[in-house]
Amino acid sequence: MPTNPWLTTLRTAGAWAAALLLFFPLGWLFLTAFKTELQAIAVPPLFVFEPTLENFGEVQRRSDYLLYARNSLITSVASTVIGLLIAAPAAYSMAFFRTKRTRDILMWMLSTKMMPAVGALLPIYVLAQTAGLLDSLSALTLVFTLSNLPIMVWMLYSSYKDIPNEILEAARMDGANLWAEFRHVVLPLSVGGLASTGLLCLVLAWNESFWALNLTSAKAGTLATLIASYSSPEGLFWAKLSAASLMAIAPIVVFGWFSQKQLVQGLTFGAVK
Amino acid sequence: MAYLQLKNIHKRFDDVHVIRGVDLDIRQGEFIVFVGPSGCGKSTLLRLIAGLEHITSGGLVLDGRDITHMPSGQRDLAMVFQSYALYPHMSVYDNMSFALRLAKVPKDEIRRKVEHAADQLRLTPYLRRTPRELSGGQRQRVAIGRAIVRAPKVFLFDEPLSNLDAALRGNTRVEIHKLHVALGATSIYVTHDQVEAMTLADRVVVFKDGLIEQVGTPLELYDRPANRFVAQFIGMPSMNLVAAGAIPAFSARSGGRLAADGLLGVRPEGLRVHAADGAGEPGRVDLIEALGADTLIHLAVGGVPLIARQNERTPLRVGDAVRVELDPTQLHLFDAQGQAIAHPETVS
Amino acid sequence: MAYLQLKNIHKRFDDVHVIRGVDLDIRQGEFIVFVGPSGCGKSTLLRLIAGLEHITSGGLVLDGRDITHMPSGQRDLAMVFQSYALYPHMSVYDNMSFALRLAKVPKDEIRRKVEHAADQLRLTPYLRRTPRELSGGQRQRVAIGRAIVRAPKVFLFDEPLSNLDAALRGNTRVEIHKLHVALGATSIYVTHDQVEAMTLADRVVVFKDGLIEQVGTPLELYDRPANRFVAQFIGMPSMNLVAAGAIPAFSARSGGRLAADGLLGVRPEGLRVHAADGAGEPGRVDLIEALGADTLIHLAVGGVPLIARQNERTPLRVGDAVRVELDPTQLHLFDAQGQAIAHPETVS
Amino acid sequence: MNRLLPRGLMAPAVIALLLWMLVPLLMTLWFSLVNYNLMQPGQHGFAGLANYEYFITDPDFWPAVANTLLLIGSVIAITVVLGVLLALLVNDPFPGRGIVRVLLISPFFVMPAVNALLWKHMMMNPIYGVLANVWKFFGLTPVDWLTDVPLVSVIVMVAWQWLPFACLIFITSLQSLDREQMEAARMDGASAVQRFWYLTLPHLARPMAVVIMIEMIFLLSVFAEIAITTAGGPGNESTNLTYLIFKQSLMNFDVGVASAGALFAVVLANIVAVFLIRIIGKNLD
Amino acid sequence: NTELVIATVNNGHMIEMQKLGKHFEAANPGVKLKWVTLEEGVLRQRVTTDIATKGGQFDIMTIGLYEAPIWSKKGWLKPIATDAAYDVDDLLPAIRSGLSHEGKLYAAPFYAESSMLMYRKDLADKAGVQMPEQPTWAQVKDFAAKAHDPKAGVYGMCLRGKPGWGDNMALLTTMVNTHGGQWFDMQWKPQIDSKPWKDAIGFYVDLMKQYGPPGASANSFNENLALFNEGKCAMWVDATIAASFISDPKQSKVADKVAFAQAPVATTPKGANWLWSWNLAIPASSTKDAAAQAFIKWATSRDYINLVAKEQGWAMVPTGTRKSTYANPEFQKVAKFAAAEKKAIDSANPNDSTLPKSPYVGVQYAAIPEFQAIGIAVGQQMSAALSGKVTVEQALKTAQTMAEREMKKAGYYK
Ligand SMILES: Nc1ncnc2c1ncn2[C@@H]1O[C@H](COP(=O)(O)OP(=O)(O)OP(=O)(O)O)[C@@H](O)[C@H]1O
Ligand SMILES: Nc1ncnc2c1ncn2[C@@H]1O[C@H](COP(=O)(O)OP(=O)(O)OP(=O)(O)O)[C@@H](O)[C@H]1O
Ligand SMILES: [Mg+2]
Ligand SMILES: [Mg+2]
Repeated sequence: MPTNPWLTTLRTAGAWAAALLLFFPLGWLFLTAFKTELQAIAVPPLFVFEPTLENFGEVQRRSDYLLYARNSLITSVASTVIGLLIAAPAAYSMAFFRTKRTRDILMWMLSTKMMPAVGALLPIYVLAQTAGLLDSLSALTLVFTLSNLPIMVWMLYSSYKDIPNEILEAARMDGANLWAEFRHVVLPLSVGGLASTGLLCLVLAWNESFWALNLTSAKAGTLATLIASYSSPEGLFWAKLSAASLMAIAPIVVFGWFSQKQLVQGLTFGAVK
Repeated sequence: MAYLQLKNIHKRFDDVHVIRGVDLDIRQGEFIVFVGPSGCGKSTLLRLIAGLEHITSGGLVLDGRDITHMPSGQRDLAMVFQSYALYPHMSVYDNMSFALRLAKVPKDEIRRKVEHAADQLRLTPYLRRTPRELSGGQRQRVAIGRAIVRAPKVFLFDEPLSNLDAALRGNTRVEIHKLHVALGATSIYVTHDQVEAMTLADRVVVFKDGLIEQVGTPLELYDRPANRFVAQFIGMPSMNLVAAGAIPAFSARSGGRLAADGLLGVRPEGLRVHAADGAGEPGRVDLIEALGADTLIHLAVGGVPLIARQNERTPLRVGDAVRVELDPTQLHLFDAQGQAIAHPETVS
Repeated sequence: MAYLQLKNIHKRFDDVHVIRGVDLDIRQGEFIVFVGPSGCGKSTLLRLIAGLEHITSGGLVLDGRDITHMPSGQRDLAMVFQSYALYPHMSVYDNMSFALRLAKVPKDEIRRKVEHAADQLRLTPYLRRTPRELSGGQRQRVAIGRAIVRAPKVFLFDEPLSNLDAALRGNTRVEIHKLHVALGATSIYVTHDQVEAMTLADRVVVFKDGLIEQVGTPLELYDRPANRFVAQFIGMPSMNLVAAGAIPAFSARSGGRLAADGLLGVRPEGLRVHAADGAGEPGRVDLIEALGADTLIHLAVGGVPLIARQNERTPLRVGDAVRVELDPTQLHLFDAQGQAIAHPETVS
Repeated sequence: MNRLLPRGLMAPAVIALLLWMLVPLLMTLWFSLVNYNLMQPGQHGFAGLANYEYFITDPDFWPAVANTLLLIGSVIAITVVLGVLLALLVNDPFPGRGIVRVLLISPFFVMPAVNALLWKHMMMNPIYGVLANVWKFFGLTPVDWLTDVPLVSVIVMVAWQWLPFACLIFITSLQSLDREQMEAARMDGASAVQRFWYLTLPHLARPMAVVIMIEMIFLLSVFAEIAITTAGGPGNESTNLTYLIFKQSLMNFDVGVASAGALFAVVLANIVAVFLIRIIGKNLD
Repeated sequence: NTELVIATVNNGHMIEMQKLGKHFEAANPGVKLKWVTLEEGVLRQRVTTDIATKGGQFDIMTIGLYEAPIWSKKGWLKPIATDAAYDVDDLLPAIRSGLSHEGKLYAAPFYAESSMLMYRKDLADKAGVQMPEQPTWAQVKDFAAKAHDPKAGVYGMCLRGKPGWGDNMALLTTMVNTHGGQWFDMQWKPQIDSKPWKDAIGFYVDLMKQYGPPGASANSFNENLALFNEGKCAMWVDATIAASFISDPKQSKVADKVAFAQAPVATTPKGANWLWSWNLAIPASSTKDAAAQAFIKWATSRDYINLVAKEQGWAMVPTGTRKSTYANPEFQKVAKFAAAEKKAIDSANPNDSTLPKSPYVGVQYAAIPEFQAIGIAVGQQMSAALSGKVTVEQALKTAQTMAEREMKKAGYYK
């Protein structure tokens, strides 16, 4: 397409400006994490300063970062994997054995996400307590799985819809049973959808804070709960908070950067073809 | 004896009656072509045979076994889909060997069979590629190869060439023909394409609205169409049909056997076009299509549009007045219901 | 005088030289068809004319105006795309009127023009539908309709029929022809299809590798191909080409004008096949394709594969020994470089 | 094909979600009908509809409903409009497009709590916040964001987080925009703006529906951003339904009233859902 | 092997305790400490949910002076078994009585605080103001007017504005108290629309609008601390604990320029300064009573204070709990706010903090379960008034209605 070079330059500048603007708060968080508390609240704000690692040291001294990180990792990965295991067959069934109710079921599943978590806290808390699952990774994993399940089913459903029916029929004629059909045809063909679904759910689980705060105490806390102990009501804490926040989000942000291509390709929710 | 038997097959989708009672006996090694207008149920019937849809009523017998309710994987049929339906994530080799692997055929044997088929189809250099790295024609051959390696009892083809461009289509058609001759496998082939039907088929089945109109060899259908529908459906350009009396001079050639409400049919090559001072009925040239080897002349004779075909170039121009003569040995006659009552004698 | 002039047009994509100097004069009202093998630059040239790509060097003059650097919206051309490129969310009416609405044509006039075009194309019942509710042939007509209403100076078609099935293609081709006759609009038409090229074109331009090989009327190209490439490219099945000396009896018919490293060409209808005890060279039947009105006989003569075409049925069977005779009035001769040195005399 | 099979495959997900929804729902229903304050255990008298009455007559109730809708509406509007513009901006290749894309989507990976703390302390603080200093740099009086325009502040934070999501989906969708359609429009004489208006926008209608739906689900339960920054205030200016329920249940420890509120939210959500099914349901096939 | 799960607030003193926990572990082999450190609001919500549902997630909870009497009355806490070595009598009496129920101690104070006035000596000198030991609010306003200089980045008065019963309402209640007001009369009728409230809140809003920093309605302890440390406040009335931060040169730009006075008074000195303590308690459901008792005694003992002093210096010890701390000369030497703090704490009496007689316990709160809801609701109205969204009258009227609604619902009257 013929384009005006001026326009291209303008567009490039605009895109970079927008990106930097949107990224600025995060970048600022990054800078603040390396300041002292006094520098953090300096007026006017400091862009150039002598970076210190003291805040990170303090975070590590105060709380067992690795424990929280491990819990975050376990719960988000486990909930994603389990979720995919439950969601994949359901999505498969909806995509390839359509009935009149398929659409209603899908919408119903989504609507289960609309109940405010706060409203369900007490029932879930009491249930978890009865089951002896308070402060356990399993309870947290279960809750993450269930709350992400509707999104997973929906995304997988739409990625399965992209697989031409004829390919499945060909496999059936080749003598494939249900498992072989799923294993050898559906699964490899929906890898992209599976990956982006997994990525999104990983991010959502990693960033979940309400359940993580309320269902855990000493053992199963995730990085989201770590943050809750850094906005101190007494004393200056901006730099320490930034350091803790940075440590809490760094893994998932970096992971997100690397997987953004995958996300761009997969995050279509069946709307874009 | 029939190898594959279709016994009074019916298919309904909810309230639509798509296949309305089809009986057909297919002999072993036969190449059967299904033709018919779009939506007449060709694909549906093929899918019923394949076991991809439930048969509403009726029966299917293959090689003496009743397969009416057997899952398609066990029927021992192979299908070549219009879109090829290759497994996009597998190499050509894996595509071709998939069914054998599922059937737990020993590795050596798989290799032998696949390589043999690849050889036959000139696919050997591409065995490691995935379908997206192949051209349309090559993909098409892989789809056929996938069917061949299984050595199924019957091959099913659903418009396998319709996604290819004209030139490739011609070549692949010839290849399919040669392959059929080489393998001698029973085949059912659905197509829209006249030339494919004429050149590939041992017998052609003409469908209309979920019912069989006529079954016969290509030239039987060409020369002795059972009714008006088949007459117009087979042959390109279509047979000219003239209502009795519309061109009295033509009707007169029927030897009095044409009813007053009957139809007279003549293929384009049965018409001769002469200059305005020649013999025949006066007419006018509407359009000339010179194809090189032959020429199609679109005419209007007494208001009736006709197409004549001749093997020479024509000096005529659009709008020229001409005379059109009928070859009396090429006449088809139909009654008021469209059933054929007479055909020309033809060398065959 | 030329209405649309292409002056030494070049196009490079980065380092690929796709169009390598094309000169062409098109008269007003002419129907020009571009043919050539895939990737030879037909679409690119069309897009250059349309203004969808920048011309690397050279000039375009339309109706006396230099349009080389004019944005495509102002060139007053209309294009029919292979994929139709209809606006999926607009009704047929809105699709057809889009350009006029942009040009702020009064509502009444838009309505009149669209309804007139819809009438011509038999689209009136579908004006309220969106493209997805139409069949392939109807979409195709909408794409043409969208071009017609604008009454542009030149129509550009890029393989407009290639997404249609064979039968529909035949009909639509005739319609396009009639439309061209009715409107008399200058048109450039890209196609892969022989029949389209032969029947639609006033002149055919044959491309190869970004260069024009030959320009001429369809029958000129058929009868007097300038070189071996055009000879084989035009005509279906292709012209038989036999190296000098491969079948000595044939070479002998050239009257001594065939060089030792030249080629002898004969179209399938220039070969006569006789029973084994007739005249001509001995050969063997490889394949017979009976198309009803005519028959293609694939032969091997002294190891050289040939295709003969005849207008009668044949009693021959595959494998039969035959004799093949050459019609000496139908000979084409090419030199070692593939340039034509002699053509048959043909009535035209 | 066996008819039980599809149901069998669907069963685990359906049953799990059914339990996940029904058990808390029934318990919530029960709680909403009794007097239940965590600070007064053991006093579970039947309350009838008193809890509902109490929740709905809470002076914060209608403002909370209004704020909820306002929050959802404006965040969606902002993310959709800016998302489309940004997606258009990065759609064609330019130097550094990969990096720009990475920068653009980063906010999406940030935890809501960090998002709130970051904006509250480092961006919006009227004295040492970055924005205040930008204002001062231009000689303006710094805006006291969280006090003067609390809801707007929350909207900014939430929109900052969700903009990348919208952007991602639009980028994906633009890639599938048919090139020939664009060219046809160019030949029809459409300017860039006209092409955007008549072709690109309609093409984006479906992804927009998706963005709206997903965001609606998540925005309905925006919580951390409010709890951490404005605590719903000043007054009730930034209290949304979720925060109101939170106040009832976890700050007042009145489970009965909170349950009534939660059920009300479920009703509201389902009204929204029905509306959503209308606009997006047909896009699911 | 016993694991003690301790829920605690993320204050400096508690974080220090967390670090020093290894000493306890060393002295008590077989006991492991697990810390759950949370921000104040979240902590309160977590421990309340847990103790009310008998969740049993925590063996030791950090609770406030507000919760202690309510919870011990309900039997949710185990009494602290003190021994001679612990020396209960060393605890400051105001604190001890607040934590006891029927003569038994139900929570051990870890550190306590009152409120006082902190101001910039240099600015006072410049303005020629001599701050009395216990100024009146009118005097304070006077000084604020003189020191207020926004162009130079100095604001006359920093006060809490962020809504919350532990945030703005803590300060405002003391202001109301000293204006002669109260939360409830003896019939439990809310008094928020009474004259003392109008006087106090009107004064507060007026003062802050004229001489407060921008964004005051979102400020609480921390925000004000940051402002003060940056040198942006001439005065600040807040928790005594702040004194140690603002006089720490590592944190504060004005460490050497601060001075302290008692919280300002108006019509009565009663209830003019608050009393708060963070305490350790054992939920009734705990199964690890012995270890928990041992830990609490260790953490709130005199020895612990000495341990902190040894490790961090006397300036860093948790204060407000023991007479012995204030008696310590070393402490007196480093803590120039010590005297003021002790005086403030001693003068606060949760059982008698209002001019008219009140049915409730608590200086800056009323120790009844309904108070949280009321405090939050009223706090919101006050912040709205401060930000100018509503008038003081309107805010008080709405607050009164909401409080009545809550009390009615709780069944105090029909
Ligand atoms: N799954 C289905 N549900 C309902 N109707 C169907 C279904 N599949 C096919 N049909 C209908 O059955 C009829 C026959 O369809 P079929 O595909 O067999 O036609 P066809 O002869 O193959 O046509 P074409 O030449 O266009 O491929 C059509 O009217 C079609 O609409
Ligand atoms: N945008 C482009 N960038 C680089 N090369 C291009 C581009 N467009 C076309 N080409 C190259 O230019 C050559 C001519 O392409 P073009 O599409 O014009 O061929 P064509 O004759 O239309 O072929 P077909 O019959 O397959 O449509 C091809 O080799 C193609 O790869
Ligand atoms: Mg079909
Ligand atoms: Mg092309």
